[in-house]
Amino acid sequence: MRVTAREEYCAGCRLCEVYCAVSHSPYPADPVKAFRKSPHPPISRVLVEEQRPVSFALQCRHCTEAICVKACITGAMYRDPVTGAVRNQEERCVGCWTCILVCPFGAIRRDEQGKKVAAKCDLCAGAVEPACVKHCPNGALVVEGKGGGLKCM
Amino acid sequence: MSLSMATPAFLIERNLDRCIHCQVCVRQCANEAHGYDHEEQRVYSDDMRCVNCHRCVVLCPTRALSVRQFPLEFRANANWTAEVIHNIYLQAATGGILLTGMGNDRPYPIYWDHMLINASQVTNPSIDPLREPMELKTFLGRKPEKIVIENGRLKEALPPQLELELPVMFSAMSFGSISLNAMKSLALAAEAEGTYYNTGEGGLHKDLYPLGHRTIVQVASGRFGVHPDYLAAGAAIEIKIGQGAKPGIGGHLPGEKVGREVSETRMIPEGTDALSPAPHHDIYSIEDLRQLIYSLKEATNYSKPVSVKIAAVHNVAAIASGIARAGADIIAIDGYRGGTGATPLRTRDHVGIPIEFALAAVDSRLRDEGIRNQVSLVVAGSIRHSADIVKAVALGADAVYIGSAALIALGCHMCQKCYTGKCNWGIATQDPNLTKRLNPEIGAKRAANLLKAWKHEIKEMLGGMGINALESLRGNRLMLRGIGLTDRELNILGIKAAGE
Amino acid sequence: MVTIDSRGIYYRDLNRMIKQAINDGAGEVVLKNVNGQRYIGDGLRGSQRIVIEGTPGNDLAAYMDGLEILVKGNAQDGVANTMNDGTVVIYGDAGDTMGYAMRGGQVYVRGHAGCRVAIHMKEYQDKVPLMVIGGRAGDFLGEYMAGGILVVLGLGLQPGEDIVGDFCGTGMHGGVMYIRGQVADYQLGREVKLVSLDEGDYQRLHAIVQRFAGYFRLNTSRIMAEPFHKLIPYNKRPYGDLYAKA
Amino acid sequence: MYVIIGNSAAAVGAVEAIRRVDDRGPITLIAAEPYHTYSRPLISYYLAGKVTEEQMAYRPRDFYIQNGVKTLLGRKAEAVDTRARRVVLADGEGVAYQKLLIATGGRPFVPPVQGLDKAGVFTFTTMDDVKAMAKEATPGARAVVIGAGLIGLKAAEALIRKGLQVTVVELANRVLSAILDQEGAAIVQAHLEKQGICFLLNNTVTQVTGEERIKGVLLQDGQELACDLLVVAIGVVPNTAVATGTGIRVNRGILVDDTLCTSEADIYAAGDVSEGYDMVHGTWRVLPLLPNAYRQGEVAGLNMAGQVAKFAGGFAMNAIGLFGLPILTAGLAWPEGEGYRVLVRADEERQNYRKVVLKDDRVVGFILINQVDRAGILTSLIAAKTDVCGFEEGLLEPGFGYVHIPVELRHQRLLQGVGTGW
Amino acid sequence: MVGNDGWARPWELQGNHRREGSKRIPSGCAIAGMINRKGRTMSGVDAIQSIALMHDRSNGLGGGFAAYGIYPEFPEHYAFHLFFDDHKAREQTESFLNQHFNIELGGPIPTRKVVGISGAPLIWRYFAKPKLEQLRVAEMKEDDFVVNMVMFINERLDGAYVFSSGKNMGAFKGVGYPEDIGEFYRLDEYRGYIWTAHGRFPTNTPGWWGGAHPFTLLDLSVVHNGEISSYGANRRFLEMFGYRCTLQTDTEVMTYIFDLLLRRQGLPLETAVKAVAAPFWSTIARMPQAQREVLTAIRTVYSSLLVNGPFSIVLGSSQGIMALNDRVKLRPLVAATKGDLLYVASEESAIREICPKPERVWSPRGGEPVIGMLEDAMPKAVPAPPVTVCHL
Repeated sequence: MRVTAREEYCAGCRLCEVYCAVSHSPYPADPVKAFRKSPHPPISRVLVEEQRPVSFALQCRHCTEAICVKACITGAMYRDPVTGAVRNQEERCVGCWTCILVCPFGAIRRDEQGKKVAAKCDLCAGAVEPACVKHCPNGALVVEGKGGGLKCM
Repeated sequence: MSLSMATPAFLIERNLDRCIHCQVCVRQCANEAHGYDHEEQRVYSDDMRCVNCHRCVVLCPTRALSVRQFPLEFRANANWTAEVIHNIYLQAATGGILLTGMGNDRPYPIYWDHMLINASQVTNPSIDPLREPMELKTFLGRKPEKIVIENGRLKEALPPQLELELPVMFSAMSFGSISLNAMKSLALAAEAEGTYYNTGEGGLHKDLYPLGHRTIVQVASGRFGVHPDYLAAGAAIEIKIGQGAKPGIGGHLPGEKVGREVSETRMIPEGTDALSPAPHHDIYSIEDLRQLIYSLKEATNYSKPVSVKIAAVHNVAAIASGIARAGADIIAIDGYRGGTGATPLRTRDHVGIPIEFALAAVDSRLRDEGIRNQVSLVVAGSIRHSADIVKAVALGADAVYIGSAALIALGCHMCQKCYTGKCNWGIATQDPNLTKRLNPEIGAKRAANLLKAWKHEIKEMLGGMGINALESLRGNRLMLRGIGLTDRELNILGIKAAGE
Repeated sequence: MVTIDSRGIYYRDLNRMIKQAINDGAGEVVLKNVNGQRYIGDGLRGSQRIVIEGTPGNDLAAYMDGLEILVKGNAQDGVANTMNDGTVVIYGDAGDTMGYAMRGGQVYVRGHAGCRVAIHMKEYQDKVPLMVIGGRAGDFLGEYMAGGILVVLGLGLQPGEDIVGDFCGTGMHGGVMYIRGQVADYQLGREVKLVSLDEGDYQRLHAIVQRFAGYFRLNTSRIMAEPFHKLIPYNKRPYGDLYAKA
Repeated sequence: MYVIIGNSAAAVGAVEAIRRVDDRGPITLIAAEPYHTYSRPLISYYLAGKVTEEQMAYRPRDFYIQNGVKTLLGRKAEAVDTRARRVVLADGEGVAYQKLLIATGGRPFVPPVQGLDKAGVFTFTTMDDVKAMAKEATPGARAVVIGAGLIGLKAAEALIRKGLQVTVVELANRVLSAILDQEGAAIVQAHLEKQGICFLLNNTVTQVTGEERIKGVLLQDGQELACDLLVVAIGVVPNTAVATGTGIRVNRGILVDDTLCTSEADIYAAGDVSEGYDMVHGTWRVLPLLPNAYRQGEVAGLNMAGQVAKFAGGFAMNAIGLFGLPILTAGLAWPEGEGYRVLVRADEERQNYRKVVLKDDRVVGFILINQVDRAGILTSLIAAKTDVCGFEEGLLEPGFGYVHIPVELRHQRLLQGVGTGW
Repeated sequence: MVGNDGWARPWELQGNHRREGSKRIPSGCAIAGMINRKGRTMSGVDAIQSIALMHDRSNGLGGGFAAYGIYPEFPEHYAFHLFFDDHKAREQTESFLNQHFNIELGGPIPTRKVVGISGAPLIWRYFAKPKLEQLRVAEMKEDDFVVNMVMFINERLDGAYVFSSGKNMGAFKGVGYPEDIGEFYRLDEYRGYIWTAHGRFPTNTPGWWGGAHPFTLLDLSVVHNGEISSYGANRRFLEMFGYRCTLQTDTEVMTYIFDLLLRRQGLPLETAVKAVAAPFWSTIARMPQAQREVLTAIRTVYSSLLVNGPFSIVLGSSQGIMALNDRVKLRPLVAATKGDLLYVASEESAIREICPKPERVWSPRGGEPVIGMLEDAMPKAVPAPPVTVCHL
């Protein structure tokens, strides 16, 4: 499973980023608090690329043969055998950025606001629909392939 | 001129307690009414640029925004209103024609709202449309005077007809005035709900050829995109003579809207103005219209109904009669509230007549002359909801065209700035940054939902009248009563007053 | 080749016969005794030839896409209306509104043409319509013209007779006119200007006139010996400043 | 019966691969170090106190149990008896194998310098190394690090963080000479100097002074530095000892084919001990990097378990952060010879450095300093040998991303995968 | 009118569409005209054939002809052609006519049964001269007197309508395709030196014969194609001169304009044409001063007679014909000559149908009249002073 952008419908509003950040903040239901109460604005795991008029959101492809998992020096990065989601155990991550170096999609972000960790899409673990998909005003993000992700390498 | 008399029309209110400076508003405002101050790390607004399209308000994740009329007032003056004064300032500064978009917004009476629909009580039964059959199917096209059956077969096949599952079609809106995604939304919705959409005079985009059977292709004075494949692709051909929002004048699609796709579809070079002359230069009289109608029939081997669309003007009844006699199979009449992408303000607001009167007059005239059955009558010009449709059909329409209502379903917020090409809802624009804001799958769903909802409502109202087939309502003016109308208006509408 | 004596045949029947002949594989259809039958060639596509002897009716070759039509006589109004491609050759005069919204193909008229000719003629990609009028043209020539090439040769003018009428090129915003002779300023629309031809123009024109002369057995160099003027629009946005911009 | 010698990334890769295919076949894992598999690169983090020993586990504690692996930890494999198909341990015990993987990694290269046997001299590759060093790295102590490579600088960073005075001695003319060019190295060096590290370039230690314990070092240029602690971090060499005396062919590392099989049937080698195919250089060579080690181990494991898998090659790549300054590099970053084009955007003041090396319109290497986001896209362009004609100028954008890549290629990659064939 | 549901249907009560005049009816058309300038007569067959070729320009709701020189036996009598709804109307009208005219001969106009022609009224004609004492009482010139009588009948006598009132000429018209109308009136049996013809495409069906073209007044006849946008301005100006535009058709207005300018004000035809199809001010500005002053005077004095909007007309009179387009030529018009013959028509093919090899064929410019006068036609009569038309 992964979230795919249909760039022809991406309005470039970046609400996906806003809601991704909110849902990964301590106040996942309250955007105002999420942004105003945290010492740092929460970091989004979705990244909207834009070069007008093209724009699209990009997040982890949840590769089946995820190079980030293979390359991770600490073993923090792993692929959930049940959901297929590639996730980062942030408590084990040391922020060495090897995953940044190898992810062919550039889908992993550096979160340096607290402890340095690699921040990436976790498909809003447990949610029926990831926050970015749910809040995209134009259906430009879709959940695809309940079975697995891409073979990235 | 260094001094500008311009003042903001709208005031953007930002609740700073709720604003998270996420810049969604900044990114979404094509008019640049919102900006981000990197030094201060906060968003700000420029009221002057706001057109009140609500895009920012709707998308703001924290509901921090609101827009209202700018509170600046002139000394109270019922005659020299602020609008009049501002328009003079603008014309004094530019020397230009005032433009606007969408339909007439003046407070003229809305006659739909002065008609009431009948319902059955006791003496004849109402019908429950949820359980019982309720037919809305409508055929548009010329009907022969009579049918001849030989050996159990029709001697002559019925002339070509459009088959509608409900008496509503999407009216002509060109690719150019609206985006391809808007076009696709309507085309897909028409396909889903069994009705038709109309190319306007913008040609038929290649992506829409597969939906040709749901397309009414228009031939207008600019003849944009008109070629044999185009004519062959449509289910019907509509000759556009006039439009309710701008009766008697042509249209200019500015060159900046003629990008690659529009250029390909209209078959004109990129960046050229697409000028639609006020008249068809081959039609200066009614027999010329006949000549054009038949040239189109000849070119398509008499396989498609030909519609003629006119604006509702003073002698609309006589004109309609002439059109029927000129060989048109469908007459579409667009009332003075009809919308448009761009029109001179004064023309929009002061030319034409209400569709309610035009419809009543035309239907009566055609019946008087015994030719009502030869031609189908489609009315347009601010059909807002299903009750308007029921009233239109009762007055005599076969079907209605909806334009503004369809666009509102797609997200239009009626800011009337279509002509700027900066439609923040991706509808009336060709800016690729904006057109992609309208996902045609969503658009199609919404437009189809609107039709579905109206279909249910029409059925409910029909059931209430004890009618289970739309044709029994058509021209059935007994089902209408007027309220708050003068005798003369009642006469023109051909209906009795409530209580009579 | 199929020959049809058109005398007294209603246009609808005549056109059906023409279409039938073409469907049956005729490469050339000769219509004799045509007088006033409308819509000949309308919407037809292909590379066939129709030869018309007589005076065809209005809207000849409308929406046509590829055929060649030769008119051995005068043509009436509406020739090549919204024509997409093909060739129309008229050995006599042509009426009003010829080439309205014509998008491609070629029209050659040996004689004069009426009013409102080449209105809204337009070009698109490889389609560049060409119209050559041997004699004079009436008022509103090339009104709203958006593309294509229009040549007026002024052959056989009476002394003092104007080669084009008034309001020539009104609203023109694309394409080019080549006029063999003088056009007074007052005859021009406000959106166009007269300029000199360059070498490229003459080469282009020579080829066009040669084709024209070929159809009518005329002498190219004699036609080319007279000076031409070139009419072009000031810009492709003639009415850009008409509206108030906030 | 699978036997794996080694307990690092390649070994883990092999275990995970074998278990994907064969969930029963007994696996025995032999390692000289007595520890559960841990992440070697984390030793500098450990030294700096950023991670605990517990957090250094490369896989969860129960990893081998869950995967049904019998571990022989702290037991050094001494030799391989290829005829008898068994591994001989240092204690004489033999472990029979049907498929054997040699994943013994590298060992620190120690130059022939007098006095390196004194106390206070360390190498910096193993848990034991760092544990020993941690005991002696006390605030205020003077440390000398030989080698301004990845290991040396990480050690230096950790020592600074622990409050030591650190001098780095480097034979080359710049820091990180294996991965950085002059310009990039200058930025890094300046950054490190700001944190208090002293550099002595074009220089090296010729002698260690002191008695039992180190007192100082003598440098090539004659200088003498007093020091309490010396870290030898010149590099690592393949730890091929176990192959000695077998028929397994060894160059610098163990030679393998693209299935990671050595010259001996059923014996595989992976990771730093072997020579892998460098797709940028087009040669086989040692690629001492963790990602490569894992992937080689994985390929070896698959082949051992009966699948046919091939290692398409790798190339040098490094991610290193020094006092918050990230440096990401890959491939050929300072090419020599004809046919290369170098694109550079530098802003020394902001410590931003971006360099992309092209050959035949393909990216063959890059250096990113500070603005390193989305470096993996560049890495993947190297791996996929993508023709970058048409979007070259985007490569230097700090925000270089898919939006700069032509739409067809973008869609192909985002929707169908990158298909680098690594 | 009451529906069978028992209540009035007001929209059916609003006006009598059966007769023109209650509503303005725009119409499009085909026109044709021909003259032998030597005054030699032609059979009506040519006119029928010519207009018949343009069948598709009309819609079967009107056709008509005007023919000059058809009553050589009554050259000095007014030939009144009338439609009667019934004999009561006829009797009433005849008694009115007898009161004011000496009727030489009267009777039904001969017709034949034609498929496609139905609902014909009673169609009679009378050859008559005004009674001299009546002229004296009215203090009127003869032609004004006749005009007044015609207008009185048309406006006041129910069920009667004079559709032709000239000398040695006549209009023949009705509801149907023109070729059928010609057949109906047996025009093959008439010979005239001028014929004009009309096929009508009205934008509704009055079903009333009087609405067909030509519209005539005395010997002036007009067939017309197009729609006049200036109708309201033209009409209100004419009404100041006593004209009653009872039919509300463009043709009627056009006829009155020429009647006013030519007969009553005695302007030369060329001048009248400049009033109706006035040159643009920009064109006038380029003229020599004297001419500029004349044109400026015409355009300012007769500004309300500028006929705006597309039209082409053929004006017939006993002296000749004049065909004219609006000043920007929005309606088709083709002219041709052969020997003494001048032809005009909406389409060239309509001319070629009866004159396959004309010597000259041309398309007149907008506002440029095509005039064909009898060779021996006298210059137009001396202008008569304006008269007051008595209100009947």
